[in-house]
Amino acid sequence: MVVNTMSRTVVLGVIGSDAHVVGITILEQALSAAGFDVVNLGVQSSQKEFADAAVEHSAEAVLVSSLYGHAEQDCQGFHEVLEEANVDALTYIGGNLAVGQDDFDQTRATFEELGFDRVFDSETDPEEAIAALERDLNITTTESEQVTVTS
Amino acid sequence: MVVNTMSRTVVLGVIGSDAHVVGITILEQALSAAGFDVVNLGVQSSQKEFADAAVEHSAEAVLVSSLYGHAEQDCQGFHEVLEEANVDALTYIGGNLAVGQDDFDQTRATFEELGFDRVFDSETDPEEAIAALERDLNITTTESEQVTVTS
Amino acid sequence: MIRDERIPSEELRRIDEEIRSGWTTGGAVDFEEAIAYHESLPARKQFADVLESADKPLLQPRAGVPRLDDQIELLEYLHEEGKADLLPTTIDSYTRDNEYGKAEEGLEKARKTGDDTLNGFPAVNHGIEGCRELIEAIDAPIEVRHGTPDARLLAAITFAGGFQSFEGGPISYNIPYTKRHGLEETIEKWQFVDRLAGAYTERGVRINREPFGPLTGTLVPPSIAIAIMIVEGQLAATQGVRSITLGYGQVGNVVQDVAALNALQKLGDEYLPDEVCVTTVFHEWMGGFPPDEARANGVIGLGGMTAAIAKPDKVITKSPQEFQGVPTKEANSAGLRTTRQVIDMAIEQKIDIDGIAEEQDLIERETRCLMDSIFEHGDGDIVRGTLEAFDSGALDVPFAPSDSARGAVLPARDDDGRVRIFEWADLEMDDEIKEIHRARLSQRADTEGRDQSFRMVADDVDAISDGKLIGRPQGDA
Amino acid sequence: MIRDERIPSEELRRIDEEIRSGWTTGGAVDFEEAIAYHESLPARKQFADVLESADKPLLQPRAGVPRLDDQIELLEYLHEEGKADLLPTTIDSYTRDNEYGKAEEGLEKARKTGDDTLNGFPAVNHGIEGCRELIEAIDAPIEVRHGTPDARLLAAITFAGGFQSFEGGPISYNIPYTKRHGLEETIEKWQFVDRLAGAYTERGVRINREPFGPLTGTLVPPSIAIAIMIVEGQLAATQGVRSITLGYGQVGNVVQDVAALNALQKLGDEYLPDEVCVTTVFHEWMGGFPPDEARANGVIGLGGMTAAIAKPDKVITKSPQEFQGVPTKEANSAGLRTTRQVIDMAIEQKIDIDGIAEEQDLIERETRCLMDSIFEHGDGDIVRGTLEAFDSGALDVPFAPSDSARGAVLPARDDDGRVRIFEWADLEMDDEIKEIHRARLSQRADTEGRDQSFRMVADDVDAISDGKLIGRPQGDA
Ligand code: B12
Ligand code: B12
Repeated sequence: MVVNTMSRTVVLGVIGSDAHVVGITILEQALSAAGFDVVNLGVQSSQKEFADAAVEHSAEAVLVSSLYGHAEQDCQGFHEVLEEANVDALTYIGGNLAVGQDDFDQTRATFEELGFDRVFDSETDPEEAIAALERDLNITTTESEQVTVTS
Repeated sequence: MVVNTMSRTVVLGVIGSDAHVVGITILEQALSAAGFDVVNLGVQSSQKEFADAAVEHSAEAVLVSSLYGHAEQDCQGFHEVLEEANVDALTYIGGNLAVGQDDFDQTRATFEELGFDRVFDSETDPEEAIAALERDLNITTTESEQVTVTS
Repeated sequence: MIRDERIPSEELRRIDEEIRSGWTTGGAVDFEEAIAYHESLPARKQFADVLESADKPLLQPRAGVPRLDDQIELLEYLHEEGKADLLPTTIDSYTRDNEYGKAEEGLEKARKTGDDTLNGFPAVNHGIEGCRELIEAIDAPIEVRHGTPDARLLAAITFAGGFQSFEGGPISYNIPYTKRHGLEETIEKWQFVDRLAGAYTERGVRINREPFGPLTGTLVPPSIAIAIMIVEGQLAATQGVRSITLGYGQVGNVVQDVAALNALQKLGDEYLPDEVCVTTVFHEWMGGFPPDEARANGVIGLGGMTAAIAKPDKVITKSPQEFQGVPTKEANSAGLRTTRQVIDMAIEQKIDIDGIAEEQDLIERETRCLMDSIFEHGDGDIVRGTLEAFDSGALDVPFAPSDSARGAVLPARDDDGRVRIFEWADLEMDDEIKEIHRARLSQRADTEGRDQSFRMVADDVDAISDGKLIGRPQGDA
Repeated sequence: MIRDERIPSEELRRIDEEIRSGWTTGGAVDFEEAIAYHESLPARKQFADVLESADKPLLQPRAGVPRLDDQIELLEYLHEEGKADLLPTTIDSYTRDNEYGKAEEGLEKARKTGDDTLNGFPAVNHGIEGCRELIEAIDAPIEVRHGTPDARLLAAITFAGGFQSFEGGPISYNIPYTKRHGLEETIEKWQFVDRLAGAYTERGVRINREPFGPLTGTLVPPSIAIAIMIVEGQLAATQGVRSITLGYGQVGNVVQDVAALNALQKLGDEYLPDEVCVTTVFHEWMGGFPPDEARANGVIGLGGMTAAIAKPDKVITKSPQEFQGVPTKEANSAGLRTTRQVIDMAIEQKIDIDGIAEEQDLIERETRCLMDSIFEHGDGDIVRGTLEAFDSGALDVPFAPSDSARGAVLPARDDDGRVRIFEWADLEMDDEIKEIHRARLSQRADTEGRDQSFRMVADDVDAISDGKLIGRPQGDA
């Protein structure tokens, strides 16, 4: 992979019938401020909508959010759909991924098995997601470019 | 034992170096209202003070209170002291009998082993203690006599 | 195009029949028999009467599990251990999407495995019999809580099943809950729900209706919430509903919350027809909770305190596990008891806080602006007006995921922690009022030595979960 | 007979030597070396400075276990997980009784078995070295909390050991804590403690002294507590103490609590010499707690809310396990965090409640009556006056177990939940004020349709643990 400081498009959305929009609103804003081009699909997006958007915008990462407790069902077969569409992007998932009072390590394992590159809990700050993206996409940020959302 | 509706003297006090007085103040008042003659030794009373008072007033029951968590140490040998003084009264203990967050069943067993006839936790209402005394002392209360502390 | 008019009887019957054919359990509904059933219920299960005659705020949690026996056990627990006065039955997500087939699968799986494969109680699948078993088992009134855009079959079955209170409304269960349902569509569907409740009401069975006041739960300015409550109350009243509980979600500033609840009751009484008995429900903080049960208890404590001062008719409690996920029944009860303790310790105290009247006045003025705008947009018809006002952005809800609302208005807290409007977009409002908000927010910006920006909004969204009310810049920023 | 006079230097030295010979660890105290040690401590461990310069209420829990390493671990936990700003070291009961031999046995047993055989940290037995290890391990100021009538050796060792704050006083650690210690005796002993603190103060090491405001923790009328705080503050000031934190225990009525804290600060500033820096500490409810952690969290929530409004310099928190026994460190931290969340959410809000000024005025008038009476009883000498006033019953504390106080005065709540005096006994008070109390209590009796009686007092004692503020008659009584 080559160092890439230019166009970095990510697709962001809430999967399934989940309508919790606040988290992705905050994420979108933080990602944009950090220099990403964000394609925000909004809430209640289907697997296919994620795949189509990733293809259309040649996204480097697909960021899935889920809060309402049905993430596991909603993501069954997601990576197969992406593969069929020839999407070769990083996949992250984050939010409140299990129903009830669960242990996060177990949750993380479940979603890694489903194919996600990284799994984030709902205590995740946008900054952490951005740092992970920059690491995974091998993005070097020069001093002058550095935009943090606290600024 | 014969049915006894007359003079019913009980000795009441807080044992050891414990100074929690509110509980026995409430108990004294409730016991008096229920018709008992109460000898209130107050806080920080020694085993000997309990025994002496029981003898002096021919008490039918000795009521020990402890809140501060040292009841077990403070009651070691208490029943021997009573026996030596020829006190043949019922013995109750109540309050917050263990240090820390304990299981009450275990606490009850500990104090029964020490010789107490009944062991009460700190959720005990005065009414319960009175009911137990009346049962154990075989006191029949006629309708007209019945004095409850709620009146 | 639909208007705010009562559905005629034949039309009601037609839709009712059509709707009930949507799932096997629909066939069992018999209106006359259902009336008789409601009449047979003891006074302590008559929702509207219990709520309206209470002399202090009644507490109600949220709770729903797929299996009937589990739901009975859960509600019994919340009633006995949590001392809930009113009980809920929260419906699962498939039912909300009208996917009764998927709900059936989930229910069967739940029955087989014992796992909670659905996130609520699929009342349609349980049918009238199941509902009634629940109603009979629990010694308190029970409300249906859901989030369903098209709740017609759910209403038909739960009303016949003995439930006497039904949450939601065409705006409040659309805008915050779904992306693609058109507002005209949901208004039409909820007109049926309300008409059905009205039909029961006419026969003496007053079904209580409760528009969902918190909306997106996230820094919703009181006047926006109140205007929507009035609209939904009016729509329900038109269809014959006579017991309406208007809702409001805590924003965390005590003065603003008390003022808002006062305004909600006052404007509700004023705008809604005299025949309607208007009550209010206060939702403990509906936004993001702290990821720590001890801190969550602090949030709940502040909610209880606010309720003790404002004295709404009902309080919907949160649990200390709100952040994490669906709470255990123990945590749910704990939230109830913490709230109860605070309310009972504070409610007999005379606590008159300065500035409530002024804040209430501001909220009322704002609400009237919005209501005037709605009436103007609709040429006097509130349905038309609501549709047009949302369309033009004159009416809007912050953080609305729905395509039917702009979601362009943005709130932020002022220096005192009251929710003001930072980005008005096209929201209809007197310039004078806008100036008040602007001044309050610029005071905060001054205090913090930073410009007003989306960053401030984002900080406020996170503030309570981070342990503060106002999202001040942290550290050396 | 003793008077309110500074102990002369030679006398201080004489007693100090005598006292330090009472237990082996006493020998190691070297005043000059101790001063140097205190000077070496970083600013963030200088108790008085940290407390006096804070811009919001600092939180402090209660905690003490016998072994040093356990105590370090416990305080670290409360600091890190509970986010306590100030830390305590609570001393065991044997040490309070000056039974250092028994404490030694307990400590040895604790070291061998790992059990907590003592209910606190035996600082005298740990000696200077042990104390300093604790001071060095913890990155925050630490106060000694105890309940010791004769705390002279404890003071000598803990001051030299690096502690810079010391709770208690001759009245507040006598009347509520012990039956047989004479008041004259404890005053004399605390004059030494204060003189020692004064000696450090003169050398630039300001030992903070904190009279124990809650007294018996049970419905203590604010003016009685404040008068005793002023007396103890004055006694400490006379001996050269310059940092004094006056205490007050929550009664649960927000208006009365805020008024009392205001009055405490105002009268403290007024009565105590100008050289003294007076701060205040608010103790969350010190009476009987509900036997239920969820409800206890409600009590704690109300405490936090009150603190957010009154803004004392320090808050001593309770844990949800207060009813049951000494709390686990997790529960102790939880109490801290619940309190912190409520305070931080509410403190930036402007919450001005009506009637605080009037209540404060009443409290001030009452306190002045008591202070006047003390000065009169002592012909201008506050020590003599205090002794005579307690003796005559002109000064009294409800539920006092001590033989030195009548314990004849009885409090009861009025219809608003404020603590009034039901039985005055010989308490010195203007008739006009008595009339105000009488009227308020008879209003309550009317509301309840029953006579004022001890039963009302007993009901009030139990009320908060039973889930209410006011002990109204229950059921069909
Ligand atoms: C506000 C809220 C609502 C609002 C939502 C309004 C809206 N449209 O957005 C309303 C009231 C409508 C609502 C409805 C429901 N809700 Co809700 N809701 C919440 C609440 C209180 C806050 C969520 C929030 O906005 N947080 C603030 C934002 C900024 O944080 P966030 O969403 O967590 O996002 C951050 C991180 O998670 C992370 N993140 C999120 N996604 C991703 C993705 C990636 C890739 C990465 C890196 C990071 C990341 O970064 C974000 C920014 O910091 C939470 C509980 C809580 N957290 O306190 C419950 C909660 C999420 N809701 C819950 C439930 C059950 C529901 C309902 C089903 C309830 C019901 N029975 O009616 C419905 C579902 C409706 C639907 N179809 O989706 C549950 C989920 C249970 C579970 N997972 O086990 C929760 C946890 C409450 C609870 N304890 O029961 N809810
Ligand atoms: C008020 C109080 C104080 C006041 C006491 C004032 C006074 N002189 O009375 C003050 C602040 C001075 C105090 C001091 C201390 N206290 Co304290 N105190 C309390 C508190 C908050 C309430 C007690 C009370 O008055 N309850 C109200 C009365 C009406 O109820 P009650 O006492 O429980 O009595 C009822 C029942 O228990 C029962 N009952 C009691 N005795 C008996 C006997 C019989 C035979 C029967 C049938 C029934 C019965 O009937 C009573 C009437 O309903 C409790 C915690 C709680 N319960 O919430 C802690 C508590 C009892 N205290 C405790 C401690 C540790 C102390 C100190 C050692 C603290 C310290 N480190 O400084 C000192 C000890 C001083 C001493 N020498 O005794 C601990 C005890 C720990 C344990 N058992 O494990 C408790 C539980 C607090 C805690 N969680 O840490 N305390």
